[in-house]
Amino acid sequence: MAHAVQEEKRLHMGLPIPNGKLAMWLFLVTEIMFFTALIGTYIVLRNGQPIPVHDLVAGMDQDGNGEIARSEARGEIADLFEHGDQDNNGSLSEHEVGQIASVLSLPWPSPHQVHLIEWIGALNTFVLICSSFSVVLAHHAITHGDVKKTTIYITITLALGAVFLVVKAFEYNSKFSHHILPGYVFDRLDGSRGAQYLAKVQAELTEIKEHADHVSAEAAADCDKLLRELTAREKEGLRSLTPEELGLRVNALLEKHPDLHLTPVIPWGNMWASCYFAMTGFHALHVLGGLVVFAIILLMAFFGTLGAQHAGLIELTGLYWHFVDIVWIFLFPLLYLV
Amino acid sequence: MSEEKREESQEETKPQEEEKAEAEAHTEHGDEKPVEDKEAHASSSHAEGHGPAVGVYTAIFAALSVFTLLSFAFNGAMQSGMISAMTSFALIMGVAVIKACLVAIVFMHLMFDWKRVYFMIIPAIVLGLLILIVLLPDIVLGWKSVAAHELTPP
Amino acid sequence: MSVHETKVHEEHHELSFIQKYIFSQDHKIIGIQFLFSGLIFLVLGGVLALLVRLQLGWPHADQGWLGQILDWSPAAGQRMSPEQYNTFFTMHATVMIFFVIIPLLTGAFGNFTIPLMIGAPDMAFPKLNMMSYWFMWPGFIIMLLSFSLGVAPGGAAGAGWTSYPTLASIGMPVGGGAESPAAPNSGWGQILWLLSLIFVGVSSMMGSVNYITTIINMRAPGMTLFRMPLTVWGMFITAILQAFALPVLTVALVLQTLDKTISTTFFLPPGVLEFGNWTTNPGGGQPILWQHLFWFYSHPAVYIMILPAMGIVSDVISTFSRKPLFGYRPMVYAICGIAGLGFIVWGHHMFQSGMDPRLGTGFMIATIMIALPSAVKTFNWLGTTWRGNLHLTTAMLNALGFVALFVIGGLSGLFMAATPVDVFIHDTYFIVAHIHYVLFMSSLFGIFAGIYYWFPKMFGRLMNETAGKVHFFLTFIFGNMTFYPMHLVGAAGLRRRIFDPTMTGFESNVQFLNQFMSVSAFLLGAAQLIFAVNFFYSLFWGKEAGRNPWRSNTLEWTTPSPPPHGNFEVTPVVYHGPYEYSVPGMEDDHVMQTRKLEGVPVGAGH
Amino acid sequence: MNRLWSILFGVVMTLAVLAFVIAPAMGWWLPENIGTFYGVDTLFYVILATTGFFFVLTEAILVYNIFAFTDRGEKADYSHGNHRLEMFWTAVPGVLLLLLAILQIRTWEEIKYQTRMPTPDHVFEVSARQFEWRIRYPNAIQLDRITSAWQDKSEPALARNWQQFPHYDDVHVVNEVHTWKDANVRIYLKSKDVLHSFYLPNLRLKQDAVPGKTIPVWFRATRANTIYNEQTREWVDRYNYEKKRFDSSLRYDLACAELCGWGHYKMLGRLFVHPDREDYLNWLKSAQEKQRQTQAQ
Repeated sequence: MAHAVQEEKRLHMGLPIPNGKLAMWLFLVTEIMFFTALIGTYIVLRNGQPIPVHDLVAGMDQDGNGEIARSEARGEIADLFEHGDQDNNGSLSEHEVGQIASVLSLPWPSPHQVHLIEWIGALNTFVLICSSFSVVLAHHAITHGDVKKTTIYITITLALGAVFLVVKAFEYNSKFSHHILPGYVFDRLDGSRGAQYLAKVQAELTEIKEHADHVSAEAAADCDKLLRELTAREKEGLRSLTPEELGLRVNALLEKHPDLHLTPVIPWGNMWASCYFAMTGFHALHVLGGLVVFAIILLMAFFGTLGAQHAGLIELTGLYWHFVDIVWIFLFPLLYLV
Repeated sequence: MSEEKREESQEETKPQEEEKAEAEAHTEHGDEKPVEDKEAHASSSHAEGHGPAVGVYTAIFAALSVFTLLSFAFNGAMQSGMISAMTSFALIMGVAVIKACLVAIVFMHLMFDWKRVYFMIIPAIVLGLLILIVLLPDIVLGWKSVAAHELTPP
Repeated sequence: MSVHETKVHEEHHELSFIQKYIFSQDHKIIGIQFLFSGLIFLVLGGVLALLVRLQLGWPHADQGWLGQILDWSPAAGQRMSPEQYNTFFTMHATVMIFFVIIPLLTGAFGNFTIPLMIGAPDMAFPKLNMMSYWFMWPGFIIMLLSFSLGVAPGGAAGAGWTSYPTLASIGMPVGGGAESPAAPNSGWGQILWLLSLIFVGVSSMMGSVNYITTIINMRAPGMTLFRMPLTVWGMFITAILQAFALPVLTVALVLQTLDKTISTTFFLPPGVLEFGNWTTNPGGGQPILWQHLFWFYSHPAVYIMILPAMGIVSDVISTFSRKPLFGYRPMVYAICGIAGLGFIVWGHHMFQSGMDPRLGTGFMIATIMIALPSAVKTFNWLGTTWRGNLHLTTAMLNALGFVALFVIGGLSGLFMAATPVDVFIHDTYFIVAHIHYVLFMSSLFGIFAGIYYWFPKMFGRLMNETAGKVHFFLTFIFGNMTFYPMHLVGAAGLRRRIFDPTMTGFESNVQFLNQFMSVSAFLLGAAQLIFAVNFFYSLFWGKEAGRNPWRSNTLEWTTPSPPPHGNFEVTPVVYHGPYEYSVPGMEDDHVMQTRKLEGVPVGAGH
Repeated sequence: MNRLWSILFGVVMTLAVLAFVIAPAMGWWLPENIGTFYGVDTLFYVILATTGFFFVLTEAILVYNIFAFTDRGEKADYSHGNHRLEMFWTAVPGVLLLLLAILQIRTWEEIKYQTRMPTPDHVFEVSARQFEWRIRYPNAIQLDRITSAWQDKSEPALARNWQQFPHYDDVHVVNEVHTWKDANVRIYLKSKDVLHSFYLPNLRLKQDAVPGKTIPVWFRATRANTIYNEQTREWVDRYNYEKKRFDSSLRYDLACAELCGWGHYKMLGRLFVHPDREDYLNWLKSAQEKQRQTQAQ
């Protein structure tokens, strides 16, 4: 890492600290600023979201082309929340409506809504803590000249880092499969977005109907019912489901059967997905970078060139790795818990 | 090639002289002492030689694990309504700060290197907080006040 | 490690041409590489500026042959289109700031002078140094590519160098291509602009980590912090500014890139935006957030573009006044003060942006106070020339030009800093005048001073003094003729970044001045040819310089010109500060830093 | 003679001062101020005087130094500085700058603080888009309701409601800002697409319009320039009531000051200041009539 010219024994001014370590700390300082800006962006954007439930319903565009339509919709939804939708044959119980309403009225998606599972985050935290521990042990070993032990600890670190990334990959995959991606999340259903949502859910319900064997019988029945309601109404000339109503129904369905591949309505979901992928993505890139360095060290060990003279290298790599760990220590609670 | 050699040979013959010159140069302006690289190595390997034993590392590791569980537990308590969201937020972030400090102080050897790198870390933390504080009125509070109007029922 | 490194050292003497001059790890070569690429882009930036001036001076004229060359439609009278005009001023600013001033000041002079002036054989990390230069090139190439219509169909970025969302950041929804509904040239052009700046940012970050490490840890024996020349101080503080501020810009650039490519919504406000028949998806972000992140870097960047020049000028003035720098320590504290305050004043770019006005008050007070260290520096420069023995070489003239014009730039800054006055002059030509007095008239005169001063050390030959003085004379006069009237048109309310300045009553009043400034700008551009000729002529046929043509004190002048690889034959030992000129009782009027003074009480700042 | 270089510096700097002296006479100067933000002008002149003094001082010393100390033929004075002098020229500008900063605060608050804005007599919404200003006026009855409900500077729910939800009989006008003399105007400034900046040079007013945000802006115009033209049956600006004739300098432009795309330069409007409320309401009525006719078609 540190290809310093001036490693000869020579008088010079400055701090009693090798150039490499000084530069590594400087690099970490720039990284602190980088992640501060990133996490700061997340914090302010998240806390800046003002919009409770009626905005999902009523939209918040201010040109107000349809004041009347809006207040009508608002009234309907208020009814829905207060009494349940009577002509829905009770598919949405009052309790459920209350629950969904309370979730929707959060100014930010709850982890639950965006399929984040707290214990997986905690597991990943633990994995990174373990890897921090093993890398510090590797450094300890190499300062005592124990190359073999060092190799073992570095291997463990590499493996733990890989585990972290694999877990992350599974998490990302679940986001992909539920379309919780920036630009894909339906977080408001006014205007053309509502029509898009209706079409999309209809297609998804049809898909589930065609492959009913992939889901539980109960879920298939619920989906079928919703699909029939959606299509029957059009034919029978009844008032069709508004996108907002459909959104609530789909969310309720997902509440019941989390494995269904339906597109939920997530207020502020786009913003959430943007922040989530930017922060965890950059963190994962840093993890990947660390793994590359560990792999290089292992290659050196493999070819027998690793020795006590590389204590500095391992210390610097360790510093970087601990920093990556610290970033995750903050990301975990910010994304999964609070 | 020749220059290199010359430099080296002069280096070899000069050190004593230089050191003396050094010392003199510094009696006039003793605000900073020159450092020999040997010393630099010695002092940084100081961390390694007499650094924390494996036991200390293990203890910190255990503490980190416990703290992770703790923040998990606070979250659970919040969800079951035992503590308010604000309290749990404060507790969880407090735990995160403690964890980060433990990692930085022990694993990153700040307990030895702090006096050599503090001048970089403190400004970074101050500036980081500064961004947040300045953004708050503008983006968080600013929005909320506008939103309050928008949310007033007609 | 040490054994290995010594080997590398020796190998250097059998390097091939490519290793020696192209992928060089020698800080001096890298500095010269930065110098050349900076000067090349200076030409590009200058041409863009002249195109902008052409349009502003004669907005309705047929551009004739120029229009034919640039393929402007004959139907429109062979005039540039408003989109092209936007591209030109955007690219002018981007090129000048990111590819000219910053690389010249920190890249060229930083690389060349830091190790030489602190008595180090090279930078702390030569490979990193090389990478920092070669990381500029993807940036250069991407930016140049964006001019090609084949790559960026809408043309290069045209949303201003500040790239404010939502004009710059709006992209089509997923799968809609890269075209932007907000502005034709904020499609691919803008994406390339963002990528290019990310590369330049990474390059600067590498450079600054290297500079800080080198300055902290590689000083020669006896070179205490308060014996460093002010050039090194300027570079040191600049590097610190970069290290702390650049990551924030990088985040902003990355977030905007994501906004444009994968439909994230960091800078897209809640509520639907309408562009003709097309509407955006709802967002949840904040356009003003970009401005905060952007200016958190870009305000310190203003100091990044002036502090090194201040350092260079301090050295040059002290040398050619044959007099110790007046108030060395206050000068250093002033630099630190500027840097410290520089981090808490970014909001003054946002007084009218819809930012909370209460923040405006706080930012205003900090901003006005930052004039104080600048004033202290000016007074100290005057104090240095006071009762000196001035030698008006070209370098000195440029340095004095810097002082004279920095005063104008500094004082006009107060108008913008004052929030109520800013309400009127914000986004007018007054600010354009201010930035050009600080960045063109000051930084560029600082750069010229540095080039004339270190040219002999870089290439072993002196530049022609007569040609240099003619160049200075013309640049000084035409520069002022170009930029000074901008204060007046700004006071009259002329908006910046407009394609046609004759559309409103208050603006068409000053059209005469617009033409006057345009003519002056062309003359100013032409005067630079003298510099180019002088530069290349002296490179090959200039007078041999010898080690210390200016009889300066600092360490770089103890080495041969140009210095060999490894810089110093013997590690220098430093006995006193860099500005011991005209020491009483000594025959010579300069005392090299490596020379011990017997029986004479000397000391910087005492 | 190297010291002759001082002439170059001296002449250029003298011309620089002269430029500011002759500029007002040539009309290259602040446009006429017809608003109540006199503070902007006053502070401009205060800063101009302060900076002018320091400009002359420093440049004069510089020119003198170049003239007097070039190639002196004797050794320079050996001095590393003067502690007391440093203290002096740090403290004095420091205090001056601080005073200058404090001087600004009141005017800034007057212009921008929402809590300091006076109770309005006139309310309308400006919605910027590429590349025009769309202005929505409440009709006479609404205006009356909104302004009479406005007490003690606190914004009534009625006004908030009106700015959020357009009323069916609002009057929509493009690029024409109408107000009357001495009316306190409250504008709700919005943007539908990108950043714009609402810039009225004659009122010393500038405020960015930010998409997704509603920003309150206020001003009061103190000079009327609009009259009803009997022949064309239109209201026209540039009328000088004191001299009873048309005067092109009474054209008050509204411009966009923040880059908003290719048409930024032509995103312009006009400010029409009617002599009194009655005249304004007449205009409003005629505009409403015109709007009804076009809607009917």
